[in-house]
Amino acid sequence: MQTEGKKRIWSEYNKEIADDHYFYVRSCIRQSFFPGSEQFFLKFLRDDLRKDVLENPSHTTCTGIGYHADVVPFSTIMTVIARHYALMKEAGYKNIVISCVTSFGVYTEILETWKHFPEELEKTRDYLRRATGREFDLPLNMAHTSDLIYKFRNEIAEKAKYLLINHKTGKPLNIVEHVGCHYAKIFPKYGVGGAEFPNVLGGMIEAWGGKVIDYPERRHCCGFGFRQYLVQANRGYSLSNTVKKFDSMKPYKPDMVLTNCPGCTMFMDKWQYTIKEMNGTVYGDNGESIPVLTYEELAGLVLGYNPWDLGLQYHMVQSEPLLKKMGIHYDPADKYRTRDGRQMPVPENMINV
Amino acid sequence: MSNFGFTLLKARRIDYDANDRSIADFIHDNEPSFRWCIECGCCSATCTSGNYIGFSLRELQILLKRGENEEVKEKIFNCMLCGKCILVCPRGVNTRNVIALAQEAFKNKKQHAV
Amino acid sequence: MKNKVIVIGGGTAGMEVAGQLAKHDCTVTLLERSAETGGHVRDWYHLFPDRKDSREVINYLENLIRHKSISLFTDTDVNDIVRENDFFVVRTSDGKELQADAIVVSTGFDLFRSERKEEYGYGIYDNVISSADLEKMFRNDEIKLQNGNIPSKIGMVHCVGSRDEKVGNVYCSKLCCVTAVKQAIEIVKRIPEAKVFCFYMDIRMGGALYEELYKEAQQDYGVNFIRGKVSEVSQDIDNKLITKVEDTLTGRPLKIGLDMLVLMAGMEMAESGQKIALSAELDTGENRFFKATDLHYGSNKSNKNGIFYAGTCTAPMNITETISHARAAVIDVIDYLNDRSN
Amino acid sequence: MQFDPFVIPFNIGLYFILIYAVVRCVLWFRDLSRADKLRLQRGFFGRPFAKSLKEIFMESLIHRKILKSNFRLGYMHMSLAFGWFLLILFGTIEADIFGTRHLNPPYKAIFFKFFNPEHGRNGIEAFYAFIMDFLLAFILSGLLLAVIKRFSSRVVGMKKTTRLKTLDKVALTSLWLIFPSRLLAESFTSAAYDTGSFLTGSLGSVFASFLPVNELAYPFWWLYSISLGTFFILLPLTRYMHIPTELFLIFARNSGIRTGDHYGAFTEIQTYSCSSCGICIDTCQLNLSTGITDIQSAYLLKGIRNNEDVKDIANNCLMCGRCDQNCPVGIELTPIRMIMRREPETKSGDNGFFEKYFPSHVKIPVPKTNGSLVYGWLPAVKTTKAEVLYFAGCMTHLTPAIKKSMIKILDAAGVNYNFMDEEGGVCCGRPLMLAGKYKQARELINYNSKIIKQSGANILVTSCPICYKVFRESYYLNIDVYHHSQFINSLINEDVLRLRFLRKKITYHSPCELGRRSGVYAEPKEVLKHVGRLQLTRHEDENAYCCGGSLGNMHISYAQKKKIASDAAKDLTRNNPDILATACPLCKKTFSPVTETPVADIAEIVAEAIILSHPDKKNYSKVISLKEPVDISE
Repeated sequence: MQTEGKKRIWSEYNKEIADDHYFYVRSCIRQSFFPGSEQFFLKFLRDDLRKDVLENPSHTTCTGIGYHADVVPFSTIMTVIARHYALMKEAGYKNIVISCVTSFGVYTEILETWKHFPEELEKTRDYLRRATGREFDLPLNMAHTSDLIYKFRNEIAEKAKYLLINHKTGKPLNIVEHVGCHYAKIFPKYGVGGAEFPNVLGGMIEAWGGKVIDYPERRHCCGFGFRQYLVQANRGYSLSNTVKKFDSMKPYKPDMVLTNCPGCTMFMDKWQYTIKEMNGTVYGDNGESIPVLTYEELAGLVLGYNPWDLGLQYHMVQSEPLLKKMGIHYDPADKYRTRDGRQMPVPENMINV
Repeated sequence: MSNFGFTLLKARRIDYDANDRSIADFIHDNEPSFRWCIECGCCSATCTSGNYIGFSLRELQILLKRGENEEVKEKIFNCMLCGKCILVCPRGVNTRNVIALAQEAFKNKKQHAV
Repeated sequence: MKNKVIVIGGGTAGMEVAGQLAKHDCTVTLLERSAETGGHVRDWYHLFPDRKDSREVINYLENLIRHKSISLFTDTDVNDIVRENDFFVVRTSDGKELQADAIVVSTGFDLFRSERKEEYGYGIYDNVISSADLEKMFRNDEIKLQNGNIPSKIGMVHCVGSRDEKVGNVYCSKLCCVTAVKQAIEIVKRIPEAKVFCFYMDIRMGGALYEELYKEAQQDYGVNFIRGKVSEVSQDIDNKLITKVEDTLTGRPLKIGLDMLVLMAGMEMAESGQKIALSAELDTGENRFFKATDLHYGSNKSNKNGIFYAGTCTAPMNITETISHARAAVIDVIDYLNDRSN
Repeated sequence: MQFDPFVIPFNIGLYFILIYAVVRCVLWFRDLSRADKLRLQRGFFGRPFAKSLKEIFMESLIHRKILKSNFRLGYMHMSLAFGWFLLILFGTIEADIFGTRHLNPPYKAIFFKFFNPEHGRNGIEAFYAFIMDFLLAFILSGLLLAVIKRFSSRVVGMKKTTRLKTLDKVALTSLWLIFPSRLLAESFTSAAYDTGSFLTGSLGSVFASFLPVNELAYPFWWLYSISLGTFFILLPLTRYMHIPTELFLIFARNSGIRTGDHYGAFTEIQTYSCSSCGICIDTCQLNLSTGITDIQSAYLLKGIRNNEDVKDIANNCLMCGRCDQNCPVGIELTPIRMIMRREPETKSGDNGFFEKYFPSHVKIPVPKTNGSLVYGWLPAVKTTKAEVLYFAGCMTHLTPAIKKSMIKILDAAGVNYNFMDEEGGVCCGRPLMLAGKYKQARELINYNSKIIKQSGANILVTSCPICYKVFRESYYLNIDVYHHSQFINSLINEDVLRLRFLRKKITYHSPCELGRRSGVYAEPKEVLKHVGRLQLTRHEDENAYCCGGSLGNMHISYAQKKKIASDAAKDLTRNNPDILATACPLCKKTFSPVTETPVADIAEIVAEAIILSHPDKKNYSKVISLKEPVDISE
């Protein structure tokens, strides 16, 4: 592997990421399944980096899952996105930051559509005007939240309390980076490092001391696939793709998987449980499953946040093996305890405990 | 093992390195013209059996070359060995022998398995 | 007084034009950008379809331009071409101002930079090389992987940078197919136990003895042909190149681990030619190659009277065609000069 | 009683071989089918017996067929077989007349000179001795040829001679030693007693001038006896087994026993009747055109005898039947090969030394269709009624000119016919049979049979000789099967088809499956004589060359087929005909690319010559009776 070649490619995909004043749109899956991630992201940006981030509670889903499942028409989704731009305009913001990769893909697709087919933009303005009476402007800068963490990765590294290094052996952790398909595969120019050798997560991992694993099915889909998953009978397709991916990474003995797409996090996390239940296969070393973390969670760990505040206990694959390797101190008793000290019910069927 | 109402599907893709190409090798060792095929499909177009059933030597020979033997092992016996394909092959492949050897190889394999 | 002609580009076409013009009583100035004449042929080991050593062609061309009426300037780039009354002035990078009655542009082609097909990982994976790299290995007589081992499974990817909208080249470079077959044979000749796989979209064997070479590769060298364009390449833990392609003839995706992957780089209009096109306002076609006035009977003529084309600056060509095209250019130049003096 | 210990080896050998031959014959007889046993019994007491005796005399002793095809080779075989036979015959008479008493044991005749050294001095005795010397000289001249053939086969006019195994070599050496040792023994004895005729007497005198002939005679009598004994004992293990077996074969064949598709005693008898003379190698086009010399029938039979795996040999053959035609022993080589292509039930393997005398062979059953069907996916049969059914055949669909011509001919003759495979039919089954796949073939035969039966036709016409052969022989149908050349001939004879003369020189290539394999030679030629000037070639009828495109051979390459085809085409077009006519779509396809001469099927030529709108055209209405097809075994 010649890193020089990769650097050359990364230099060709230099994405401009705004420095401040972000209009933030949430992800359906991320806020539901990994709520700590978005919590951390907002807190980190506002409190640690002192950035201005606005979140308008009246913003909605982007309807991307419905769109990709063929139940939401394109004109509808364009209008929904236009409304978010309108909310941004009304608040006086010009830089949009999107938490979900599916949404990010939808936003880029629509922006490109409007660029190549201006009549669609005009139509959408008309739809939005008629539906809500709102007007909107195109954003000045559009970024995925992982772009922001990538942008501030060195700041995080400077403040790091823990590095992605096995504190016992001193060796860097083997980390699989999985970039969501819709992040850059549709329009490589919108992704940090392009589509073939993206650097958005790899950059974080390397900045925080870890080692990126380049395995054969690195580019493969996590298995979500929208309609393959939504119909129960078709879930085998989704699962089989995940199996292919994990089979391919297994020989490298990864210590964790880092993803930037909430859907990928969910599927790579939960399907590991499903596969184990179905045929007993586990993909990590020592008979353990591989923890799958969002970049916010990982950044939080590196900065020394309490893993339970980051919501790691809400994953299917538990992160204790990773925490031990990184040498992070945690209190198992706190795991399912609320802020005010109440004991929450403990889930059954957790893996890696 | 748990049942979630769906199953793990076998990958459709051809795993070239994992596949067993011994049958193709056997055919080639005994009939060198097996390699000359350029997949024009003339044999399949003229085929007497292919007139009635989805029998395509073009397809079967390439599946053998890829080691996808399972797909071939039954279909290959649909041939009537009439020999029209030999006459139309632009590359002079001895198609009848290819089929006969493939049939022989599958039979031998079955016998060894038993 | 002898007519003066400037030939821009000292590759096969330029050398042939210069040599033939000198024979026809012209004073020729041959300008070459690099330190040596010979162009791409110099980087090639054997030529298809007869596996002739490229040095024979170079020797022929070098003998041809060893002529008292030819002055050769190497390391000389052309900055611009200006028409002044009846003659042309060519200004070069080293500040020369050369006058000529006619100009032949033979700036040739650039080999497609394989790193532009990112998904193949040229320059990233250790053992993804280009067809030109392989020719060098042949010349040095060592086909080796980066770790020094001898490869035993080698893939040849056809149409890298050709017939591909995604890199902006919709045309067929037409020589890569036969080059791939020639190289595949050469590999098996040197490494008899090697298995070679050609991944192709179409096999285009239009030249004399090309098809015969194709059959020879199948018959005598056991070269495998898989119809499908390689979609992506990745590396596994043992440094094998995991290559994904659809085997379109079985209608199934195929995965194969290879030791080495050779990218059959296509031909593109030379950057130096594009520069000249801009400065001299020469027309270029959709494929960025120089656009001749007529495809059938004016393939050497440019939109500027007195400026002519020779060789692969107009379209992909093999050596035979390049030399023929160059000779045809000479006739057009002589016609032009005669008409002018009458 | 005259006796000497040296006769013991001879006696052991002789009685061994006599008993062995009887036992073997009994075993073979036991293995014959009931019907064949009956045939043999009937044959033994009937005319076939006399016929067999004549054939044995003509073929086994005189070697008439070999003499006809190759005089020198024939002479070699004749001198050894007939000469030896006469020597024994005259020797026995000699011993009977001139010996001490009548009805002597055989050794007395064989070693007569030893026991009667004084014999032959004068008068009738001297004349008799002269005959005996003459016979010995006759044999020795043949032996000399045999020795030369072994080292240089060209001398006897053969391109190839068969290769030998070790036991054969030992037997051959003992055979070679028999007559020279007799010559020397007799010469020495003659010299000692001053007897002997022109050969033994003269040679004896010469030896006596410088050798102690008295002492030398006795060892050579020993050598003579040992040679004979060894030869007899080894005989069952060698190709010389053909000598006694052939007698049995001739009786069996003349009694009407045929190979069929059954592997049994008769096949085995034929296998052992082969003398490995090598004529099949010399007639084989694989040898002549492509230099393949290890798969011919002699090797096939040798392989069967040695219980070797002969699958590759059996399959590498054009099945043209040229060797059958030329085999001097008349072995049904191609039918045997057809059987050997089928799956054997038991595996071949090595027999031990003693097992070799009574070898166990592989069993090759006649396959039956039972259980699951291979072609069960074929659609249900649908046919329309017609008087005549026309079946073009798979190959004919690749030569649309033949198909079109046949339609034109049938229409012009007003035949009420149904085109059975107009939309492409099911293969006739013969290609599968040729590949040894009888069971699968039977399925296709059953399928096509249903169609034919349902059509209610009385006549089946086919354009393809491959189909013709299988329709006629392997379909159990109550229907007349014609090749189109036969049918056209009958149409012409019935005057329902009027043709004009094309004024073209035509040579006719007789397709193997139609000619040699089915015995149809005359009709195609008669048809051609109606429309053009038929030129004869150097290889007519049963000597015709194969085009090389045969479906019988799956092993040879396209290039080899092409070589055979172009050699055959060259021979056929020697006289520069205007048309090279054939009667088989496969032959046409095979010849077309290799010759400048236009190649056409008989049907095409006839179609071109048709005079349409014949004023008083009789519509073809009744079923034409053709003469019985020729019995191909003759």
